[in-house]
Amino acid sequence: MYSDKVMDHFEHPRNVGEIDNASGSGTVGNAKCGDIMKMDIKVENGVIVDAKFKTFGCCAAVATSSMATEMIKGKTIEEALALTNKQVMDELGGLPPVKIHCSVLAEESIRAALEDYQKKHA
Amino acid sequence: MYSDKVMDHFEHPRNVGEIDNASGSGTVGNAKCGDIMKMDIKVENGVIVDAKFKTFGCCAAVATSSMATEMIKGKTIEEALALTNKQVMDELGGLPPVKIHCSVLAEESIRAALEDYQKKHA
Amino acid sequence: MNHKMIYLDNAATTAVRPEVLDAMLPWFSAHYGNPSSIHAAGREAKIAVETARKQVAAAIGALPQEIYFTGCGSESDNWAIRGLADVAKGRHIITSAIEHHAVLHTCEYLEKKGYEVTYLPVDEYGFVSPQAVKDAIRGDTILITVMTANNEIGTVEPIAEIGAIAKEAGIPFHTDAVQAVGAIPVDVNAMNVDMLSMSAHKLGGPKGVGALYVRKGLRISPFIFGGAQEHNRRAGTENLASIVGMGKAIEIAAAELEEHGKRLTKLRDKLIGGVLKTIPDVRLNGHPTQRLPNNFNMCFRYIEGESLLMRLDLAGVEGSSGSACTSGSLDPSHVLLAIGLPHEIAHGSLRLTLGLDTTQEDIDYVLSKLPGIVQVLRDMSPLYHMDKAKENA
Amino acid sequence: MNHKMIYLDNAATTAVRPEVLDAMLPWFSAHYGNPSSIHAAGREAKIAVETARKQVAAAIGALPQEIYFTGCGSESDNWAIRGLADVAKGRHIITSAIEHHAVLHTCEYLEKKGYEVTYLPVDEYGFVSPQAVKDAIRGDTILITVMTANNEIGTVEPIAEIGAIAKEAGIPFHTDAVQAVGAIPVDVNAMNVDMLSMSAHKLGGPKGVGALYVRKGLRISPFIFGGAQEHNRRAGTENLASIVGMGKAIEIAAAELEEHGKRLTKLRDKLIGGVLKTIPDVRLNGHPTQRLPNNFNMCFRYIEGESLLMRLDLAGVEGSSGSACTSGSLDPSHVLLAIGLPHEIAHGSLRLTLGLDTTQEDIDYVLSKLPGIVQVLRDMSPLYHMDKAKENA
Ligand SMILES: Cc1ncc(COP(=O)(O)O)c(C=O)c1O
Ligand SMILES: Cc1ncc(COP(=O)(O)O)c(C=O)c1O
Repeated sequence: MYSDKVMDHFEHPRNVGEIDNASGSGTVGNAKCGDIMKMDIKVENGVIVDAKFKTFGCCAAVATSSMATEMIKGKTIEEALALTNKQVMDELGGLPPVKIHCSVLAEESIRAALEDYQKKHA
Repeated sequence: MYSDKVMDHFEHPRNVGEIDNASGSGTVGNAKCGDIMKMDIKVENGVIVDAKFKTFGCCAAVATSSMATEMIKGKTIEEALALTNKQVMDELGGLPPVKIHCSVLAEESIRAALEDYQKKHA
Repeated sequence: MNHKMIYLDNAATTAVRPEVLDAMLPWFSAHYGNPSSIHAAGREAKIAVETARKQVAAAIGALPQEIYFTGCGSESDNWAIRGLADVAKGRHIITSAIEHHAVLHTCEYLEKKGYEVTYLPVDEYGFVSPQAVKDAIRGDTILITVMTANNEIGTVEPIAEIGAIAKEAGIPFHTDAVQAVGAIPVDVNAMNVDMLSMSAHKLGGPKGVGALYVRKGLRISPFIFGGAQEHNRRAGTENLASIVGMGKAIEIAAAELEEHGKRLTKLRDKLIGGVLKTIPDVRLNGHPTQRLPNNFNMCFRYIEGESLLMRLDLAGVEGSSGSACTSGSLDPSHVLLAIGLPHEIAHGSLRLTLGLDTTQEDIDYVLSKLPGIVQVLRDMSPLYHMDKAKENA
Repeated sequence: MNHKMIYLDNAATTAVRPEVLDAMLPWFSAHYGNPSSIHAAGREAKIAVETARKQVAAAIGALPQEIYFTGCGSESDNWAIRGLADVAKGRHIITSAIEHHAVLHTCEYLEKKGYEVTYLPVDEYGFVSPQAVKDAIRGDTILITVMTANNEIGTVEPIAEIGAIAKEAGIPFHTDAVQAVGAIPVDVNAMNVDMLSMSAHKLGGPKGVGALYVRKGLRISPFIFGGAQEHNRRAGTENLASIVGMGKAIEIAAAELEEHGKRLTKLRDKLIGGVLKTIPDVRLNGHPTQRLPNNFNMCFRYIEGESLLMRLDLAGVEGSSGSACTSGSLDPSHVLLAIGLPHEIAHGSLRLTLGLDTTQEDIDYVLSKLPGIVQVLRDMSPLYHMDKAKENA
């Protein structure tokens, strides 16, 4: 059902945690639906130098969070804003159809963190 | 489904055939329903000394015909008239419920032959 | 018994092929996960079910997602007809007089619920006329259901032509292909069918598992409500081992179809020819060539089918009959009556259906025994006596 | 994987017991007659089916002729409810909010057809109140259907009391005993039930075969129309080998019920006790003692069930969860919501259901692994973080 890459990111999620004094931070989803993602980013000179997440959710939610943090590190704000959940899924080798909705949260949480950053630095 | 005794009478039916110059003779059932029995009897001094049958019908019909001929041989007219299909069935070790209607023909054909005899000798 | 039994009742059910049983065995006690479970055991079970779905789809030219596993061929028939009726707007159904009871009794049930059903007659060979189907179509016709091949007399119906008519009229077309799949070429697109019923135990698979093909886009109600199995359309924990067996059996049957069909056709024709040559007062039921490769069905005048069967059984040959007494009902086979046989002749029918392991020797054996058995029964029959007396008069 | 898998999902499905598989094996390829055929092969198949029918009847205190074999537990549920509704005069049905989907979705279907259904609430343990059943009865109530034991939280319902109420009111009473038969004592007369659903694969038998008990004299419509199988009430060639397996499995399960139940209860309580002792923020679902001997169901706050399951799976333990994500739906288990859990807690449920081969060591292993896995997931959870921050504030 899940690809090896999904399972790898689920079993060994990259960048779990929080960033003290994060440049931007966003939480999306809600516990009622069974998925919450919190994303912290650290931005230096317009580039995302660190990203950490916490996720309450299923295997697909954890893996996409993990993969998404990996993908945005080193990207500029503009590049990161252009990241889609489709790209994250592709990078994970795909997800079962019923799980696609879980992957949307990764894109949304990054956007939320970036917006938070932009608001603070506007 | 059938008792050993039914199978024995089916496989080796007793008294198949016809009696030349029978004292009485009766045919019951009809081909449309899948069962016809013809019974010939020879009566001497009020006693059935021989009985022969021909049957178009299933295993149960053949076996009850065969058994019935055996049972009436040596009986008086009155005794033979008192024979029921239940007795024939019991003597055969029973029949499956869906086959009971087939056994009725044996009793009926004996009655028909006896009535024929009585008519001729009335 | 001093010799092996010769099983010639393969239209009733077949043995599970050894390769099929081998394929099934791991899925009972070793790998027994519920395909709906998300753990490893569940996931491997799911893959096994999906593999079988592909095998079934491939055998009839369908897509895997158009195949739904069921509990038997009868369930497939019931589901197709009632599932469609449940969501359709009109109330008229067209079928034939020689369908299997799974179709006929379902139609009769729907009649009680207010539907109208046209039971098309068949000709002396058992053919449904495509033109008659066309003429029966009304504005409120919701479904046409005609079997691919008849289970008693083996007649293969002109399904592609009926399918084309249904398609042109825009009416969903179901076919009961329980006897056809694995026996003759079946392709849902070539045949223009929208639903098609199958059953594993007729083609070397296990009993208790069937499938319904439902063309993509056709909406029917679920038949069994419950869990989300079978894309939410047929609830119940998947019949894992049996589904695996059905996939394997249909795959093998499809691969061997041509070779196997040729071999059986030869044996069948030898059997029919042999009986026609050696036994008088017989009649072949069904069409001489447009019939299932393994189907022999003849009537033996003056004798009753069950007696014939039982005597054959005692001689080591297992077959079946359309006589009333074999079914425990009062009337002989509705199929034999539909092709115009009088009751008394229909009672004397014998069906022998050949299988994978039927040999030349088996056929020779039957041909050596049958004339004697028929004669014994005829000698015992008052009808034979009366008729022959008339002839000689 | 460096150790064997520990299968704790026996409520989803069980392995076929070796003795059961042995009993089934002859009926696939060696003895494969159609029980409706009258030849020798058919007759021996018929006897095998009737033997199994007696075994099933004996296990629940019924008469053999009150047992009808079906294709699965879901079919039994669908048939009981729709078969009764089809012939009954009224239009009101009483059921509970925690039934299996095979019952609930069938009731919902009937609602669309104009029936009215009362879904009785349950208390925090999942108990249906007999008094509530009584109060819900109306003049047009045609059926009461309440499950014997719940498949998720294991709660055993007061069926005998509900049965007595139904009997007094003269309303047919159906119970879904799919999880109960073979696990706890079940007797149709002591429980006053008129119909009872079973499924073989929950008790050491094969998947794809079930049975419905229908009390003598109770009239319901057939569900699958066709041949005259199962006293004319359930068509379809009998699922021979599986029926034999079901008979054997239920016979063994009934014989071992007490001993087996005691052993499992001990293990279950050890597991529940161990978790309560070592992991904070957990909740036992269902009643502490009025539950199936093999059922563990707990919620782990702050974490989501599928993640928990997958981590357990990686650690070699196979279980299930009522989280939305495990079912592919958006809502967590209707049962957990019905006992009053908020969504976010219901998402974090874990069900472990013990089986025949579950050992003390298996339980110890789970207890050794679970705390660490829960902690990893909690450390990853934003909810845990927020709540703990609040607590410390
Ligand atoms: C309580 C209950 N009822 C019905 C069913 C359905 O049984 P089956 O999967 O055999 O259709 C199940 C199991 O899935 C169950 O646990
Ligand atoms: C033409 C046809 N349709 C339907 C069926 C029913 O199949 P099953 O016995 O698997 O329910 C059969 C066989 O019995 C059949 O021959």
